[in-house]
Amino acid sequence: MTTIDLAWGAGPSARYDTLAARFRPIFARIRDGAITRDLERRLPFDELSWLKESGFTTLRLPVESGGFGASLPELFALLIELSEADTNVTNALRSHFGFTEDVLNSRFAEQRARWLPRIAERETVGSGFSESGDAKLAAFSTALVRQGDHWLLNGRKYYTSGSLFADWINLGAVDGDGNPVSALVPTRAAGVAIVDDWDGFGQSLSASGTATFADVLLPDAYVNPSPERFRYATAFFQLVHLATLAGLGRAAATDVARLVGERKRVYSHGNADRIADDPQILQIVGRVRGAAYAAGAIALKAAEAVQRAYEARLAGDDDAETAAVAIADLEVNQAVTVITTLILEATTTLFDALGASAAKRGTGLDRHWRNARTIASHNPRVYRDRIVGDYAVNGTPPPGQYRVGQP
Amino acid sequence: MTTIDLAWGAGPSARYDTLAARFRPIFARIRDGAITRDLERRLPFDELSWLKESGFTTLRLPVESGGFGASLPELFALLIELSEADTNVTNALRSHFGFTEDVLNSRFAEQRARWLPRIAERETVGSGFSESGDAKLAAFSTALVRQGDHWLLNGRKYYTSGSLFADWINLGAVDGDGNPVSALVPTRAAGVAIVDDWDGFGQSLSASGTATFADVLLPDAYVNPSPERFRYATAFFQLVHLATLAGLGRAAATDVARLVGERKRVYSHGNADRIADDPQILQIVGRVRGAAYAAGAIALKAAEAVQRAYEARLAGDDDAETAAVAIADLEVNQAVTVITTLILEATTTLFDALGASAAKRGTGLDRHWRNARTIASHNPRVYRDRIVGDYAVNGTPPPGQYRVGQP
Amino acid sequence: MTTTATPESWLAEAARLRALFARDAVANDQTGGQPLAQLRLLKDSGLLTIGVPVAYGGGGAGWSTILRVTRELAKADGSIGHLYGYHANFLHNLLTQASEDQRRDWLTRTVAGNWLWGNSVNSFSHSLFGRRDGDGWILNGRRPFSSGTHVADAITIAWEDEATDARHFAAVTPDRAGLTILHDWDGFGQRQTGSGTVTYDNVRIHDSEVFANPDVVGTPFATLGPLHQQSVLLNVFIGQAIGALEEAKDYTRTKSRPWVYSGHDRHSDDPWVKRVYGELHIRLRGAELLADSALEALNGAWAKGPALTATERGEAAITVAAANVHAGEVALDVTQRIFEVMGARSATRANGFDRFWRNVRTHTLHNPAEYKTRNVGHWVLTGEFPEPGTFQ
Amino acid sequence: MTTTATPESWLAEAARLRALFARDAVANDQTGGQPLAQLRLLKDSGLLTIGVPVAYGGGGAGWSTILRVTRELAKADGSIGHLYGYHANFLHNLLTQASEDQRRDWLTRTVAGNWLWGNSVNSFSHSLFGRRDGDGWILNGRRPFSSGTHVADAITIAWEDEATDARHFAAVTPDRAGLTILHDWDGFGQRQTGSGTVTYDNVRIHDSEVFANPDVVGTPFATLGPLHQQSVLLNVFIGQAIGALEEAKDYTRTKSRPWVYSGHDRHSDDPWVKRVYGELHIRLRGAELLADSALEALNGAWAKGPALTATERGEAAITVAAANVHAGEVALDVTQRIFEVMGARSATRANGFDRFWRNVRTHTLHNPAEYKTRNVGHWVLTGEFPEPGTFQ
Repeated sequence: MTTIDLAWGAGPSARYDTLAARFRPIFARIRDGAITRDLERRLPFDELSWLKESGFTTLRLPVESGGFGASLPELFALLIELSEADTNVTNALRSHFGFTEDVLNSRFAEQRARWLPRIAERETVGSGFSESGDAKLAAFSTALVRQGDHWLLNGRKYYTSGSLFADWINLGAVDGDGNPVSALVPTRAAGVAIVDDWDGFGQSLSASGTATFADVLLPDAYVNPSPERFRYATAFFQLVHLATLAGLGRAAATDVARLVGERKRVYSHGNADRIADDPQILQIVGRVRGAAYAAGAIALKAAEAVQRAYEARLAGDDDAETAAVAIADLEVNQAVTVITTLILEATTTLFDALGASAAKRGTGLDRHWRNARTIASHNPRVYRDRIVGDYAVNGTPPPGQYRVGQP
Repeated sequence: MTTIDLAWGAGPSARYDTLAARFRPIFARIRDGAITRDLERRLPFDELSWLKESGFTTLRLPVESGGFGASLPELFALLIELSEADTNVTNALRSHFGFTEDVLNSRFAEQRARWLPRIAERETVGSGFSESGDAKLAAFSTALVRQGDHWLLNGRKYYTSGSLFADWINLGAVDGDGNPVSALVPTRAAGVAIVDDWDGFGQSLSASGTATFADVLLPDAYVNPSPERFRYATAFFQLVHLATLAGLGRAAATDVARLVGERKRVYSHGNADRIADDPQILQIVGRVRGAAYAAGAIALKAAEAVQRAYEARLAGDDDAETAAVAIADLEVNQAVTVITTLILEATTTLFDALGASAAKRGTGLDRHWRNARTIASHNPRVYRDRIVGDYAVNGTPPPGQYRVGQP
Repeated sequence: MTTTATPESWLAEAARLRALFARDAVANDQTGGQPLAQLRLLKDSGLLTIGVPVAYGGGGAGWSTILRVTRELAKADGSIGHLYGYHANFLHNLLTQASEDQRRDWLTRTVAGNWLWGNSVNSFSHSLFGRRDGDGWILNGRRPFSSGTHVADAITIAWEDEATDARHFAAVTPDRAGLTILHDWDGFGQRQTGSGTVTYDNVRIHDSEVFANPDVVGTPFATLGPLHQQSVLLNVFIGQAIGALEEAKDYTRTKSRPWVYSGHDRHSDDPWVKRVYGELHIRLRGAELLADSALEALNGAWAKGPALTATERGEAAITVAAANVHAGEVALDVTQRIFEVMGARSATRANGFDRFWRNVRTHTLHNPAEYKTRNVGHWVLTGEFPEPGTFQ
Repeated sequence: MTTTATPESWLAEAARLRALFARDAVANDQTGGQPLAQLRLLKDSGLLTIGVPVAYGGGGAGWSTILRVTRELAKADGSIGHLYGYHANFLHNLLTQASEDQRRDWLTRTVAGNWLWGNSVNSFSHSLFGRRDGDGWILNGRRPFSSGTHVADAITIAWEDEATDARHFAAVTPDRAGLTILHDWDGFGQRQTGSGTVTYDNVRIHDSEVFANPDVVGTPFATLGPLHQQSVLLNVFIGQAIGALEEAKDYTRTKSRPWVYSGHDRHSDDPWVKRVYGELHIRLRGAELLADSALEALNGAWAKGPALTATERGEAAITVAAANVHAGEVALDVTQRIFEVMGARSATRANGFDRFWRNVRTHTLHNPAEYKTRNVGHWVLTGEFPEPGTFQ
């Protein structure tokens, strides 16, 4: 079934369904185990390996580099579908896709030449920018210091999303002079230890644990030529969250529709003989579905703006790129409140169409809210609105672009 | 300024801005007078004539028929922009664009041959299907009876949106045998009288008044060969309302941002020296803007589904057409609640960013809510959700398609 | 004058007036201007003087009763509720701010003349200044949002000292030389409140006319005025919301047509229509109870007199602010959502149901809910009360 | 046992317990099962018997006091609030449905043993049937959602007559032969309520054990049980919401970090954070007042005794339904939105703040708010009260 058949709307390109067809059987398998994994707190190692094998992690690479040449709208549409199966998996790949953008955007030919093949060979990258949770702009205490012809890494990183599944950690640090520097660290290098101590009540299987680095030796080749990240990074990383919420909304809508259809118990004071015919119940189901539909439409519209920022980079006009990045940031920020509110409400109100047995852990229905709430907490609405308002009233561009560690 | 520059997102096609550039100066002129027209209750005759002259009413006609070959997403994107200028004008053209779809979809070559040139010559069509307001499925009391080689029309129609501006009224009636029949009636024919008695507190300038027909003579050529309308009519007419709301939201967002920027009075207990720097105020502005952005994105996504229904018709596969029409209906229905709720809230909460003088009639700010509320009342949310829920739970297709007078 | 001077009789009288005012509310909303017929009925009812203490010949009604009357009148007509409530706000200010002589003078004349009071004190405009001149002041400038001045028998005015920016209050009758009421209010709601501009061209005020009550200067008691004013607003919001829901209910029961696919012959049998009415009633009920709690808080603070402490004043301020914010929010929600359950044909000017939203939306702008909400949150987080001042 | 038997002392005792229960609430949510330590404290406090009439050795507390205790306990721990409230619901049912002999028997034993009652009466499952056998019944089948049976000293049970489908109630102790408590409750919220399955394998009930109170059969008074049960739920909702807001407030003040661009050193100085706390407080306050009004409505209806009219019962039912719906809605809103103002690091299992939403969401499912809202709207539109029955 395509997204068109399911009334979720068309994908972002004519070839989208052909591209998606390759991955949908995997998404379906991932979805089958989602409730059990959540209940048993089992990390999706197998699921990530299926995706790697399928080439999913190479989506954005040009065909000539061994990828699929997916546009950003195509990528985000696929992330919506993946999130419908399991939002944890999307989160685990967020940094990988971000690093891929770093490489695709890099001005340094040797950087592209070094990493595009590794990505093409299905190697993946986890995150290593957070040291203290919310305070993303804090100076790094992790040190990457030159020592002879190598570098020596020491420090600790939290919320290293996806790192347990990944071959590399893309990490921010300070060099011997206190300047920012970033590097790729092999997760299996001596001195690297990653523990799954991420304790979120949602997104608990995204392997966002703590990584410690004790005298890890890195060659020059692993150190990035610039600590700058791709310029639409803020918009990109936020949009991954929004796509995740949109997919989660579709899963919630599908679940509630199925469960209402399966309900047998009839309330003596209901409005119809069958619950599945009760207009009040159907209205709730419709509202949840409408929320999911809207979230997808908005996220994909914002994805077009991010694509324009990428294309502006390729075109090489710096002013146009600056403008396109700002607009991408604004469009994504404009999308945050509506999508977040819709999905948080949908994952709460869907229960109003169901009975007491919907509270059994085995149904896994609360995970939608827990996941949505956790994602939303990492992307707070009110501040996005303020940024948009400041632009609308004062013309102030969105803050904090291009800074290391920003997302 | 394009919609991209304004952070409303890209239009639906690569050529969209080129197409829109022709009409945007007219939209700007229409917008300039919108508050005054609303206050003085002055019908937009001039404004409609500017649009006719520009060819706006021929948008959907193929280039070879004298139009612009606009796709439905292009049409709806332009209707959003027009609605940002004045929602009344959009409403006045709703029936015209609907009739254009009738002609484009017609299986009867002579029908296409007869009306495409008239539309190309900038003739326009108003609505004549409602007889009793809400009860759209009531049997028509308007009679169109064969008399010799002519037809004789007698009856009365309410809510004839746009008819005062139009050359024709597209009207439903019953023939001598009580069967449904529809015809085009020249607004200037003897026996036709149209009064602007539409008394809505919003959309008051859409010329949705009462038309009476007393022994109006019509030739065969004005009677439609079938009373059936184009099959995606329900979705299409609803989507015009949604596009109108989306445009209205943009206007509201732009107004509130401008007025906050102009505010001089400072509250002693505000959060900043200037109101335009107060984060609480900026958050409200941002939220309004996010609502408008989301509404546009959702409406344009649903427009793609309507386009697919149209293309399925052209392709001639009846089953595929039936499926595409149902999906279009569902996607539009899924969009109704979110868009309506967002815009009703935005047009109410925008005032929280402003002071007491925002209540002066001269600012025209209340018209956004009055217009939105009136449109929303013609397109009630709860029933759309029920239709969607019935599909999601039971697989029930949307009801009441293709019936005369349905929209 | 009412003969049986009890809160119940006054409320019954207000209910009687409400029914009368409902007849012309739609027409009056459309014309704007002065509600002269309604004002005559209001005067005849005796309700204008119930708030004057018995010692000055009035009814001695408590604030909660006066504000319930305000709420009742506002159910039919937001402008009348507003005029009545602000009339009472004058009483409140006079009783707290004026000397005993001033109180006696104005209140006995108010009762004798059965006066309606307006005000010209808008605190934001900073556009009316006085300079000292002998044993008085010369005022020049203008005041916008001078509610009720278009029909008032007497007016509270306020100006800033051009030298010190200190604020002073006095009362005058509208025939005071140099004072001109422009009748220029043209809001999209509250259309008969006459909240227009008053201009002052060398208006002379004698020192004896300037309100001065040495007993309460600097006390928390002297800062109860804004709480009373906020209470007027919130009761107008609640009254309008109740009125809107009742008119909508009648319309739905008698005029709405069922949705074509609803499967019901009557619109009011549709479970979703019931559901919406249930939800609106429930929310409104919660807001009403919060409004009632604010009435008690205001009465309680007033009863303490000049002994009122800053903490007691602060607690009352939080309760009033909470009730005010909630009443405004719920009233906007109710006055907007009624259309959802009345159907397309309800949205006409002739029905005039939109006046409820327009009135509430206009009136809530006199009352920045955002900052009030923030103040409540500041108290939640810190235990600190808002600094007494305009709107808080 | 408490020595000073007043509502104030009971509420003070509940507040003391609340503080103790808060310490383990997160851990108990994670483990589920039986709150044995808390149950011991609850028994020691004497609060289990305050609802028993003085004549039977109890405290004679009114329903509003018992439900306020429920609310207080629920602030810390939704499961304990639930268990306590349903324990009181047993008292309510016994006092209305049972004969004087049955009341005396069970209530004196309850006081003597300081018992906690559970129930196995779920009315929807239609899965436990009794057949006549001599001077009694033989029960076979099962009951899901048998709250409190995992820790109860005695249990109210209900079955349908397999011949007539008539419903009968009785009380038993858990050692009754053939009765098995499966301990299989695994909800995502209210994790220690033990709302699992009880199976019945030829359980014998003597006719003398079947509740029968000829004085009230067929009266509106006999149908107050659902209103009490709905009141238990709504006070658990309100209690959980208050507890969530207070825990969130403490977290925001002590642990939250400011948004990077907020311009403030402390998160709690951010006007938007204040604004959200203000809004949540205001909404919760309205819901609390509505909940209080429902307590009064229930007390008032109860005070009428068997003389209670159908109209009086109906009016109480509408008030309770309104309070219940609103409490659930506001509690879901508060327990969800607190995260908005606590920040990303608050969303961990160790903090356990999500238990509030999970508890409220679980508990509101026992209580279809949609139909209750519809019932209120039906009354708004028609003046007709809901037919007495489960949930209404």
